[in-house]
Amino acid sequence: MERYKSSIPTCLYKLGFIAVILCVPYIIRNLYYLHLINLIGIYCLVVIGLNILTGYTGQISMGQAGFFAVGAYTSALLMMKLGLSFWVATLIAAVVAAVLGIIIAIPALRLTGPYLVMATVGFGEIIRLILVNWVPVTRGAAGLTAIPAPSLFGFRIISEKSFFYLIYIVVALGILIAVRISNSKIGRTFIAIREDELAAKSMGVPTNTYKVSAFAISAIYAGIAGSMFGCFSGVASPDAFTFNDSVGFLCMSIIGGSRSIYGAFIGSVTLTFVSELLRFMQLYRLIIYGAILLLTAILMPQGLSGMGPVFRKFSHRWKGKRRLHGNIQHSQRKER
Amino acid sequence: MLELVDVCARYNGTEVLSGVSLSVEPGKITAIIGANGAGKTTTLRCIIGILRPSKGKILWRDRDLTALDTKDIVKSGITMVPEGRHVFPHMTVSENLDMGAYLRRNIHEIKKDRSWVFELFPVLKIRSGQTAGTLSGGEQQMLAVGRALMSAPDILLMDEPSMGLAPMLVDEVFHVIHQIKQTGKTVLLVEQNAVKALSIADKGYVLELGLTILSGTGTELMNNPEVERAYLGI
Amino acid sequence: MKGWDILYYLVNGLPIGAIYALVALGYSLIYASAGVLNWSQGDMVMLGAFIGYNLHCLLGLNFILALLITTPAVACIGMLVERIVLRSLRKRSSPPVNVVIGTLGVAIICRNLALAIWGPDAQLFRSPVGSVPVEIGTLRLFPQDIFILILGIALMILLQYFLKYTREGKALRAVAQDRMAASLMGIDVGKSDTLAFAASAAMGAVAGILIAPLFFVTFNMGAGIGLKGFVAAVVGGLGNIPGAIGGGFFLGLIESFASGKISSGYRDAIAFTVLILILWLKPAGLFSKITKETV
Amino acid sequence: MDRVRKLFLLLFSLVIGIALISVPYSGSAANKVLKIGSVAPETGDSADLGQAQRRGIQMACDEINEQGWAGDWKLEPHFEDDEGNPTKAASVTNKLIQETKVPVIIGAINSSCTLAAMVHTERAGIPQITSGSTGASITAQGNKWIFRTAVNDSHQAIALIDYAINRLNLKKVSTFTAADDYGQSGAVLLKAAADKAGLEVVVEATYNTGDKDFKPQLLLMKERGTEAIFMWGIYVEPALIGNQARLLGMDCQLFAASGSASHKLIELGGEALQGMILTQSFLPESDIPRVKSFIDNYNKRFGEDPIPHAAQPYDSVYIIADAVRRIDTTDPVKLRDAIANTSGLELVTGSPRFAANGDDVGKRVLITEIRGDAFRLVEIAAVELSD
Amino acid sequence: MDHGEQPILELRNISKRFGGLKALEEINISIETGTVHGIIGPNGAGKSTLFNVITGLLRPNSGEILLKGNPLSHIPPHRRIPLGLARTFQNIRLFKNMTVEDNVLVGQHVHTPTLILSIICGTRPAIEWENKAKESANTCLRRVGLESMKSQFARNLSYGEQKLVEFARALATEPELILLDEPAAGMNAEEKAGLLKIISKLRDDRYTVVLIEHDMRLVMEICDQITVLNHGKKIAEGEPQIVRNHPDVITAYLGKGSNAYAGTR
Repeated sequence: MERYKSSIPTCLYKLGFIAVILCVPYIIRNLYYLHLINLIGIYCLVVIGLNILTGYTGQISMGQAGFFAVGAYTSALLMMKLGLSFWVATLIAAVVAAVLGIIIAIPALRLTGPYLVMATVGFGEIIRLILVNWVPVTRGAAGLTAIPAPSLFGFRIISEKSFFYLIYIVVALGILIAVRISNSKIGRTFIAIREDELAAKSMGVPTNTYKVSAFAISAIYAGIAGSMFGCFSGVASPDAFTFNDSVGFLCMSIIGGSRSIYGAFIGSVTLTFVSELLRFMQLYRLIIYGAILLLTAILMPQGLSGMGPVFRKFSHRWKGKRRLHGNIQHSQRKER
Repeated sequence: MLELVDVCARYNGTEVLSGVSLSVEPGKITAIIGANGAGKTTTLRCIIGILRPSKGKILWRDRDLTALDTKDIVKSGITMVPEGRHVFPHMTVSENLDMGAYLRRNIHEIKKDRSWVFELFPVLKIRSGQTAGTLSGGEQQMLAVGRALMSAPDILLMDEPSMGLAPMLVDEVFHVIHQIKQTGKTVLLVEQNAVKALSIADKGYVLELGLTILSGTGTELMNNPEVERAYLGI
Repeated sequence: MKGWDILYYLVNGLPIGAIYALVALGYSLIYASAGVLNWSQGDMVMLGAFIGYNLHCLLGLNFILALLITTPAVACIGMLVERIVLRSLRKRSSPPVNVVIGTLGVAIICRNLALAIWGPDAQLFRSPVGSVPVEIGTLRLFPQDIFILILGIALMILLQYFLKYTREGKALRAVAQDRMAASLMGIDVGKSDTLAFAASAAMGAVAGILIAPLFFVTFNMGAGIGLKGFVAAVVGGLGNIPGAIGGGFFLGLIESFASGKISSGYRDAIAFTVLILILWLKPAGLFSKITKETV
Repeated sequence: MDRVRKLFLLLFSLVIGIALISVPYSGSAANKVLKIGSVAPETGDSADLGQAQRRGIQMACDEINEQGWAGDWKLEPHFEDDEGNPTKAASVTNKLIQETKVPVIIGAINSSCTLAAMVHTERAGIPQITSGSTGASITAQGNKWIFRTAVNDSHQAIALIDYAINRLNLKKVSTFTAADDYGQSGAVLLKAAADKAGLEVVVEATYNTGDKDFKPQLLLMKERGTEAIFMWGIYVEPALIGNQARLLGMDCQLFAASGSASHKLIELGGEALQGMILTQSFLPESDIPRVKSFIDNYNKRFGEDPIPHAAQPYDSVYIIADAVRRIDTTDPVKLRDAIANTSGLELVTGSPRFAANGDDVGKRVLITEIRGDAFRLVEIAAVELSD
Repeated sequence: MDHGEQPILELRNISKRFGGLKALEEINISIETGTVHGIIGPNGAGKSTLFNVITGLLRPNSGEILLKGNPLSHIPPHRRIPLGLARTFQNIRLFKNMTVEDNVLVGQHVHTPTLILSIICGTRPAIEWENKAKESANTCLRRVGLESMKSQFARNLSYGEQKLVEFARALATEPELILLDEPAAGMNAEEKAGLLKIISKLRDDRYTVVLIEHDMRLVMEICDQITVLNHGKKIAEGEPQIVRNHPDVITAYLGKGSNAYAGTR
């Protein structure tokens, strides 16, 4: 981002954008929407991590809720049992999640495609079952209650509005770091591994180290998000970290466009709002929801964030500039 | 009987064929030779419909094949023995042969052809219960040819049948090709091994960089120094 | 009792293993032919159970007749999924994960459609073979379990027969082994995909009807069993037919032993741990040979 | 250029999102309308319970409106689906409070969902009645906005254990409980009650909801010579457990709590469950007119017998209506106090009275037995219902 | 050990079997620094296998590989890159959904430190290293004449251009020895001429190039030494003129003359 020579209009865009973000809690007085927006922020963090893992490095994870849960439970337990502050607890939660990420990454190193999917699904389920059954620590299915609110300089973050600032500062940081990573050598190497692991290896890339790091990074994002989620909702129970939630994260990632950091935000906004907007349909809500998933998967192979070029192409067409890009069109039929 | 008119094809965005013309006469062996990367295999892929030509016509009994699907092309009497054999590794030899006869319904005829194939390749008969993956390279090549013959094709396209085979087996393969021809089948043969190919071919075409640069009878070409040049870059 | 113990868990794990195997076969068959994961496989089980319930329990149709009607009906749904979802995705050359999301969409639609039609309650599907156990020594075998095993294994044999001896079945196998060569044989590979989806859905439907008396029939029964079937298929080696069967029984047995011998609460966790460890040692599944990528 | 476009896209999606959800809500403008929010899992794994709650609430509201039971007040139920997911439960609770502007909420059913929802009702100062969650932690937090009309599990556990000791003379028993909030709290309560009464618990097994094969656990119980199995969970698994126990040749006494009490249990369990003992708070075959008319109406309307998860929300609506009738306002604070002071109501599941922590201590605990295709009353438990 | 110029790469008795198939049999090759060495042979001769053995993607069944006198056998593939070994692939293995520049930057991987904290904080060292890497990537691209294409996606380039990008990517690893697997395949005459120029420029700069190629004209023109493989065995070695006229080579390429069927025609 630094290397990018900001011209004045871009600067204005950025400032304006930040200003709009800062004003959101004042524009949206309805706490329900603010609540959703906060949730979106938390989801966004998880999905950013997932995008780095799935979109960039090409390792599909259907167990992201596991890391999310680990983050939530670790920090909540640390805060409740040891009286640690939110910030320290979050840090430790991130570390614990990262360690778990590395542990699951080791068997995952040798796995690809459906085999990796199975391993990650298994991981998520194992975590959930531990949460349900390890009653003395996790308090079982009912979960942890009365998770303390974070406080900053004596100011307790408890209202939706204050959570908004907490969450979105973290989200902004998360996006910033993710964008920096993705624009750096590390991000490049991740993509190289996704595109052709063998070629990357032949360029001297220690692919295993990078694959493990991708897992760790995604786990850290999910862990931090989980920690905030625990405080934000005040309760943490295994019901909030099921396989369906993992799948939900993956859907957000795919629908937003897993190969873009901003796609994470677009995806979490879209799916959260779609599922809330459909509430008036009552029982038929999920049918429509399923149909939307299906159609998005079919119609937008690159997710919503991949739609940019398509829009541009259309606008070019409207402008009569039918300038087709070099070699996009060659179709290779039936290549085995 | 089969005629290619100025066929061009692109693969991965690059023009691989930039004007291949040739004609195959019934009952004869026609060989396409040329160095690696000359576009021999691509030519066959175009004929069988795995690749769609970007330009040109492929006429088979006055019918244009360029718009047809592979399965319809196969139905119309063309079969290909693919490069690298591509036998079904987990199927037995006899199942592989059955797959060759997939489009045929007449059990009696199939039976007849099967025993003919076994006659042609006695080793397949011995191995008929074995899975194809356990066969040696030469045996797999025999199987691939036998499988193609099971579809009772009017024309057999063969892509590098000698590739990766020990010299002794190469001789055997060419012997078989010659035998096939003698049963009245038409063969279009793509080979790197120019001398071998030309020695049994009635007619040959030399491809270089996606273009047919030479044609003639087998002996003509064999004695043509241009062929050596095309291969060895002298 | 001790010696019988092991035998008991063995016997207990087999019927459920057979069901897992049936579902796993569905995943494997589709993966072999079309190279994709069909995440709606579990909901085919649910649809099978519900349609069977409707025919057998509500309309009072004979069990066999209900089975014979249900199976093709669900097979048609499977075909529809292939035609609508897979073909469209293929046309746009979407990444494989989009197939997962797309078929997941189908699963969600099926599940909630079933909820809207049949309601949230569990429905009773009476076992067609009664419930008087057969006693062998101290072992007690349950007629429905035996029925599941027999019908399940019969179906597996039928599938093997179909794949081995019928023209279409052989074509399906050929496509699975070498798509290009299969098309050279004149096989319509697209049709073979459709067939694979239909056969998979049909097997799911039979599994659904078979477990209905044990599981009852609920709109969300597909989720759990679909996941288990997927796991079984992966552990056996996706695309590997004997592997899927082996994986199914293996999973059934692990579950039986884990819940009896270690902890019922952690049963699935134990099963998953074992399976992840297996994948670590054999990344392409228990029953397949490792093939290394070459340049 | 790319970055600008992305930022723009971001902004754009945000604006669209806000615009879409800011569609003005058209609430009914009539005066004297009492909106009641309902949070329950109408889809998802416990959809049966959620839909039962919906039916119970809908029926109660219709009855009250028809009969003018709440004076001029018209009841208007608003149903939201939490899918059994606490995150969704929090969202919809927020939606009900912020957008629908309900002064009171009934829900949720899964304890985890109720706990998540409570955070928001407490923050907004809205009374919440849970008629489905039995988790101990719900009323143990000092949250004064929560009330519980679900049966008190502790009383049920004590009643069941007492019955096992005093009437059946059992010595060795096993517990077999669901690994969910309901089952886990039941397991603890059963164990505590058994220990206190000196009953030996030989096996404490659990199962995950959705499990179908319980034979391994049952076999262990058989091995240890258990004389009775105490189950705690929704009706599906106990029906299966009963069946499988019989198939294994175990003829031990079966016990279960009100969570399993549904006609579906008898239907699914069939012969195997004859003689099973359950605690309940109301009995479909009851002679009490209030109960009888509820069951008749429910049956007429929905074509099935009500389960506790329908009856308790039904009662909850009456409790709310009664409170509003008394204070003639929907001010949440006053409403809360009015609910807390409920007394003298004769409802389907008893005569509600709320303890300081919000638990309903006015519930009946009936000990019933499955005989034929119905529950028969055996006795009314003499459990000490303390405040 | 001869004390003259040590060969940069030395293969000693390399054998590689796949099951029963002998892909390489007792191969001895020694490659001098600063030369262009061609490896030719008909399809299936074992040329690509040889490359895979050298780069470590395949482990030889027997034999030894020495790079600048140091044995390579137990060094994993990705660790061989810093030692000065780079390669291209027969079937282009570019990172198709990355820009040309990024592709080449991945080649720089081992020569830039991974400063995680600096990257996250966006501090100077990371930016400087990035700029430095970009600069040398551009140098590599300039070498192959593709600097103007650097912001294109690799997948949108023509086949020949993609080959060149792969070449540039290999150059970016700052190798001393470059293995090119059929660099000219799929190139048109013009591109081939360009390729020739690039390779000879590299030779002038004291790079060592080993190439597998089917285009004989190109091989004959550029190579200092040629090794001919057939059926996994070395059948000839030497300067182009010698190899070209070697009878075994001609037989290997054109096939053995056999008139077995001439009479029956």
